[in-house]
Amino acid sequence: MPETVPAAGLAAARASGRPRLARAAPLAVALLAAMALWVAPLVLDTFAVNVLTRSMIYAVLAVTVDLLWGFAGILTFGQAAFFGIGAYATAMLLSAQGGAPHWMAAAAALAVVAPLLLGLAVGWLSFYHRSTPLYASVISLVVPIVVTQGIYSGGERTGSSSGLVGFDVLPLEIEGFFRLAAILLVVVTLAAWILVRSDAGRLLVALRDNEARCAYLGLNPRRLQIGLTAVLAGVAGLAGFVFANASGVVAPENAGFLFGTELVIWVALGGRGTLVGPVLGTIAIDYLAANLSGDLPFLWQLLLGTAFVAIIILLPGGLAELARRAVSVLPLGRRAAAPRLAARPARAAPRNEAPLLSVEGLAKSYGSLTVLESIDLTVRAGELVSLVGPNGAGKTTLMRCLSDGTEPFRGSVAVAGTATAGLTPNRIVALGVGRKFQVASVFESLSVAECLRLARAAHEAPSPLRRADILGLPQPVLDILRMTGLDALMAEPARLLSHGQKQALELAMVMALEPRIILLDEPTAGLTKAERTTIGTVLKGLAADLGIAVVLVEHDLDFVREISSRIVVLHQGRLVLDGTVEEVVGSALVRTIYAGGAHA
Amino acid sequence: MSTRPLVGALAALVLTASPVLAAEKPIVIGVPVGLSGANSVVAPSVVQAAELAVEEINAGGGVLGRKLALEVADDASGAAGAQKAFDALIYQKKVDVIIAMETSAARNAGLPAVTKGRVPYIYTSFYEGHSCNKNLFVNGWVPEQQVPPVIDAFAKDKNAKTYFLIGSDYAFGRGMLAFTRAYIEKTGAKVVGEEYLPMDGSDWTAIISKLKEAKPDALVTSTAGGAPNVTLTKQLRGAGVTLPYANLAVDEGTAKSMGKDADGIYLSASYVTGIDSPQNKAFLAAMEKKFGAGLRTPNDLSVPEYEAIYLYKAAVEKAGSTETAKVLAALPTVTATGPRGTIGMSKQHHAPLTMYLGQVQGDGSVKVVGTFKDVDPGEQCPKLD
Amino acid sequence: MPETTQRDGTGGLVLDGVSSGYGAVAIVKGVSLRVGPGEIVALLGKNGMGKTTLLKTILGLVALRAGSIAIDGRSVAGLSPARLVALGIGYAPQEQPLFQDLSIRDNLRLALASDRLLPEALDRVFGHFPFLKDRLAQRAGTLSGGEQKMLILARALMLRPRLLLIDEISEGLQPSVVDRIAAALTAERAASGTAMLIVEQNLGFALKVADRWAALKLGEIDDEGGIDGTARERILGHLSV
Amino acid sequence: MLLLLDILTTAAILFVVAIGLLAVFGVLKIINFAHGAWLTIGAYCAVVTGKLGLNPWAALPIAFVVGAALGGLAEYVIIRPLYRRPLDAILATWGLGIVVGQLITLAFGRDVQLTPNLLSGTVEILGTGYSAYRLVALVAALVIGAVFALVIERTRLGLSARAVIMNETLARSLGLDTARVRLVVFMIGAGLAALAGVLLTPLTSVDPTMGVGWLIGAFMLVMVADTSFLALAAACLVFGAAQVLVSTFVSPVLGSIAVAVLAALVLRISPKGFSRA
Repeated sequence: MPETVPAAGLAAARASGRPRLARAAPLAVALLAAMALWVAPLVLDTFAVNVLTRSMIYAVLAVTVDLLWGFAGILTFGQAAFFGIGAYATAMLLSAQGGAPHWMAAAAALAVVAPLLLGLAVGWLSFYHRSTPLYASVISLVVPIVVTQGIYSGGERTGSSSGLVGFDVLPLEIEGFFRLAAILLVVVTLAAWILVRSDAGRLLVALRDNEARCAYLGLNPRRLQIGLTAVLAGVAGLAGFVFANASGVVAPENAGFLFGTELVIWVALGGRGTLVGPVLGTIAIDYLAANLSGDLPFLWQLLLGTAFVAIIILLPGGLAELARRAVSVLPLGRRAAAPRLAARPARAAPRNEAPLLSVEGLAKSYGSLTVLESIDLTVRAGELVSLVGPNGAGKTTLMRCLSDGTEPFRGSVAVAGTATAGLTPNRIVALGVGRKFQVASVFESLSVAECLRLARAAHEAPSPLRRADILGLPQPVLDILRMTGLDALMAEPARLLSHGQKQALELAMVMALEPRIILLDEPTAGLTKAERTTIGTVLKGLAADLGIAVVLVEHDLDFVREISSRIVVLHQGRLVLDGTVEEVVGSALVRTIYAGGAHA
Repeated sequence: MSTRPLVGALAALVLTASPVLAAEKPIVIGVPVGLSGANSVVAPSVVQAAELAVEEINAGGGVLGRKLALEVADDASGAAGAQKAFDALIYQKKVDVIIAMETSAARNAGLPAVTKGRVPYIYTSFYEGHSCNKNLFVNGWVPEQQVPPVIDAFAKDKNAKTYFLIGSDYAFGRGMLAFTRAYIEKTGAKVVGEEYLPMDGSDWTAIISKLKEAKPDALVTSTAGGAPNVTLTKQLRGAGVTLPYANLAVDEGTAKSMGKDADGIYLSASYVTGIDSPQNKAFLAAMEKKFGAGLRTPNDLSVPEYEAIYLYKAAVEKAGSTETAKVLAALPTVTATGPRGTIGMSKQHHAPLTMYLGQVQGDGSVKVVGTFKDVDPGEQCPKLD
Repeated sequence: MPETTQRDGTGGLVLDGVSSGYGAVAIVKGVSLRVGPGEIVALLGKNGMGKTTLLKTILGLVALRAGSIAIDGRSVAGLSPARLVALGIGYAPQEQPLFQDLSIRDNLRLALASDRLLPEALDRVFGHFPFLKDRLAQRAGTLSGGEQKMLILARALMLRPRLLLIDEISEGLQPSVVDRIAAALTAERAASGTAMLIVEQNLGFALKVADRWAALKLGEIDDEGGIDGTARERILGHLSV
Repeated sequence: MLLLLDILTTAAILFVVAIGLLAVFGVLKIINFAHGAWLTIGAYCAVVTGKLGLNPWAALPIAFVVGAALGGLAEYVIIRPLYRRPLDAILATWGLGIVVGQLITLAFGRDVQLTPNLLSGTVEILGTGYSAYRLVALVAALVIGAVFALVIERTRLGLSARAVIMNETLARSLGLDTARVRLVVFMIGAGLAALAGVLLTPLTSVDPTMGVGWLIGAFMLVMVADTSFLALAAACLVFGAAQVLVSTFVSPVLGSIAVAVLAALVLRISPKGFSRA
């Protein structure tokens, strides 16, 4: 049974009133939207029904672009290609086989599976350890170009430039297709909405904010990004299936790069990262285009282009941002309540005397510049080892080599007997290593509670459907939160925390991983005296009570002296001293190094 | 769904109850064209031709006592734009007929709307052929009509035995050259190379080098209209290619924008401005008079638009109504006489046409070097007859 | 001699309550400090105490959050680094201080706004560091650690600054090189009356060149004084483990 | 031999088209998706030059000046605010490209424009006539490359630009006005794009959308070259060769997407220097 922590009682009490209502809100809105759209064909004229049918299908794509770009930070031009593949798969299969129900079902399945598989391949190509967001965008540019070329070269099968027409479609009237598109849009938007509001959905934002932190929380950013790309490719394909049926024709431009950029433009104008903005933006712009572009074809493009540039520069949040600003004047923007904190029983860490971390002959150089040379170091459970040394001694580089096995280095690093060479950070985290960075690395857009929940994601998979109202954390984490006062700030966005609070939050996140070793890079930099004392107490407690091995890089030698069980001195890439606090403090060598005289 | 019968009933009521009012309501012709995008170069000339036809017919008393009215819409030269344009014309402007020159993609994209909305559609562009729909009629040429005059002329005048074919990789390019190859091989000559570049490709280097290596007797190209055509021709001339050269995609206007690069190119068309007939001269004079300095040179895409409106007039008059079923029944049986001669869409919804073999002159004008009477479009849509 | 050499409290560099930092982090907190014309002040303190940030704040690389900065009586808060350098501030940074792939000559050239003054300025710095003369075409990255430090200083001296900001120039150097650098600084001061603020952890070097010292701890001036008999022990207290 | 010439001249044309983009990317670390629009602007400068009856070659300096001036305006209004948002800069410059394209359309119409001939005819090489203009393009690439290298290596501006590329913080702390360097480099990049537009006129049709087709290829080349001018030359040779060889021996259709696909794969295997964006 999770035990409720008294300190969290206040937040819990504040939270209890709203959540049920809040959780029902998306469903209610969706239901209303669905009902409104169901009766809409009765009042709209045929032209509007027809145009809006397509606009709504495009809006489905806008939702997928928004999830990728607005939430996960992956600027993509490639959704058009997946859409096109879905539409062509449908059209080609139905052209060849006719529209019997089982072939229709097969077409729908194919329209999802084919883009999904391509999405996997594209994801694999786009995301790898140390890939950049720009590279993913580059790939997303190439995909539609290649797909379109494939369609042009497909001859009779794809209809080349003329597209395919005259295949059997679902036996629906214009109004029926309108409703089908409406249902698809409502369902996809609702699902996206539920996802982004759920605990798992915060992962997307976390990926955008700080991919490295995700990896150092033991999550595999690459797998998440590939998975997201593939699933949303499938959704785009499904939209393609509906499009092919509703319009009865597919053309190469449906899969093209220009359409891909148009989607991005719609999402940007509507307001990225808001879901509703892109949906309404897409429908509004596409509908307007249908009405206006015939009368002023070039002017329309000119206006759209100008508006797009202006929005990107002046209003990156799009029109939704404007709306939000207007609404925020009203007292509506209440922040979501924070979950109740609960203690999770800590995993019993077997204490033994075998070294948790052993480094042998570690050396690293950048070109001809040697940064680290023949470092030997052993750290056992319960030890608190401080790495000191002047700037440029190689301390941070050493930390990096310890926590990322893909760093090119010579020598060996083993965590609890497992060599880490070649392992990506998330796999080293799985071995029980937690790393805290020099500059507090948290998820700026997320709340404190959300940051902590993601830190637990490797232990307890977050729900993709809902927000849990209990946040279970190991006792040491709760202690850190209480000591630093973060427990009263659970609903606060991390970006609003003070520097010291961010440092504490990051430490709490690292501890939530239940690591056996923690690596801390200057945990006290920029903290106040009181904050330093708190962090020092916490660290000492972790080492003494829980047997966690702590390795920290630190400049504040007072602090080091106070908390360390051992001090290791690095100078010009070499380990020059490894001893007790007394030995190091009394060392003449260290005195010279710090007074600037020593030479390697 | 439940509203349509009601609207239909109301419409019927209005029609029967007030015949006078109905008679005054104009017959609306929808013209979806590429005002923007690739076709925007020719679109204005198409619209002008349509405007002249409507003006002339209205001046002569209209059709069945009703005036004609035009509704022009931009199809952005592509499928997505065409869907919007057709929807707007059929459902919003309630047009009685669609008469337009469009890209193949736009035509195909419009067909479902035409079928669902039950309006006749006269397609006035030349194209790669074999587009069949009971609502669709075509009065432009197809490969079967355009290609033989050129190949026959090359075989006869240039003694060409080997050919090299270059095209843009799209339906028209591939369709034209597939037929060309078959026709060449049927005449006993040989195709020594057939190469394609994507529609938006701009570097023909490798293909031109292959062409020079193959040393054919003649060259036939069929690119996308406008830009790719100009690009290819510029690069061909730059590389010093002086073979007998037939360009299946060039029109007089494009030839002009190529400057002296176009000199000597052969083209085959159902219309060139130089046709020596009273109808053509009257047409050109009327265009000149109506549009003056703003006149876009009439061409093989705009003249069929002009004639198609007369064909529609004839069909409506024969059917005695604008009702779609009756008009569709009448369309294959009527003819109209225009700048290209007397034309009817009597063969599987397509039209036998008189084709002209032209050669571009140094000043950009086209000289007619051969005339081929009533060339048959061949088997386009056997199921429709 | 520079125009404003009165030691009446308005010349040189005057910091009053200077605060700055990055993002949410305050690094420098209310520092007041004066470096008179022709004066050399050593700023000491352990790593992470805000010394470098203070220099960057003076140079406009880090935004001033509170307080004022005046040079020769003129407030320079909010000026861009380009303007400040044009006013005669030379800077010898500690982190990534050289364009490793550029030649020595190009590194030196970049200190001047125009090549017109290059020959004269080169001659001047060759006076301090003659070894540079024959190696102008060499890539800066190929110099030894000590030579690189001398190049950094030479570059800062190129525009004959009236105020020189130097960040840990003696770090990791052999005593002989430290001496050469110290000699260059004092010679420049004697020749041009340059005011200098030198950030240091090398006590011997600081004592040798500076007139006064100040110790920075957690972004605040913790202690300051003149170079006298007690200086050594007091400073060591701020530097050691 | 013919093949070799094709490869060299193709690489030369790619180089001419991409060099302006590289300059901007190197110094501003921003990808200018309006590059294609500036090619178009340059080509229309040639059109106007022709209409004014000037010597066709006069279009080169005119285009450079017009392109640079408009580039300066664009940098000031659009690029500068987005300097710290590189992905948004891609989008904004793409939008700018749309706007420029539409403005050109409104001014000149959508038609293909007739441009004066810079040079026609062929040169006899090993028994076959080879396009004289392609050889001119090769020379132009060499000249532009040489001038570019000279500016980069020998001038004050080049030194400043290199300093900003290598270490912008240090450049700033030495008193370099980095904002001005960025502005000037963007103007030069835009000017070079316009210049390339003129040089393309004998090879391609001149119409409002002509630049788009060249953009992606140039973009991919610059991605591969990162910020190095020599790497760009090498990339143009390698991918130009790939394009010609695939077009010649496999299919021109595949050849036309060879640059984009191969560049993407190369980047996947070796993303060297790519991280800076």
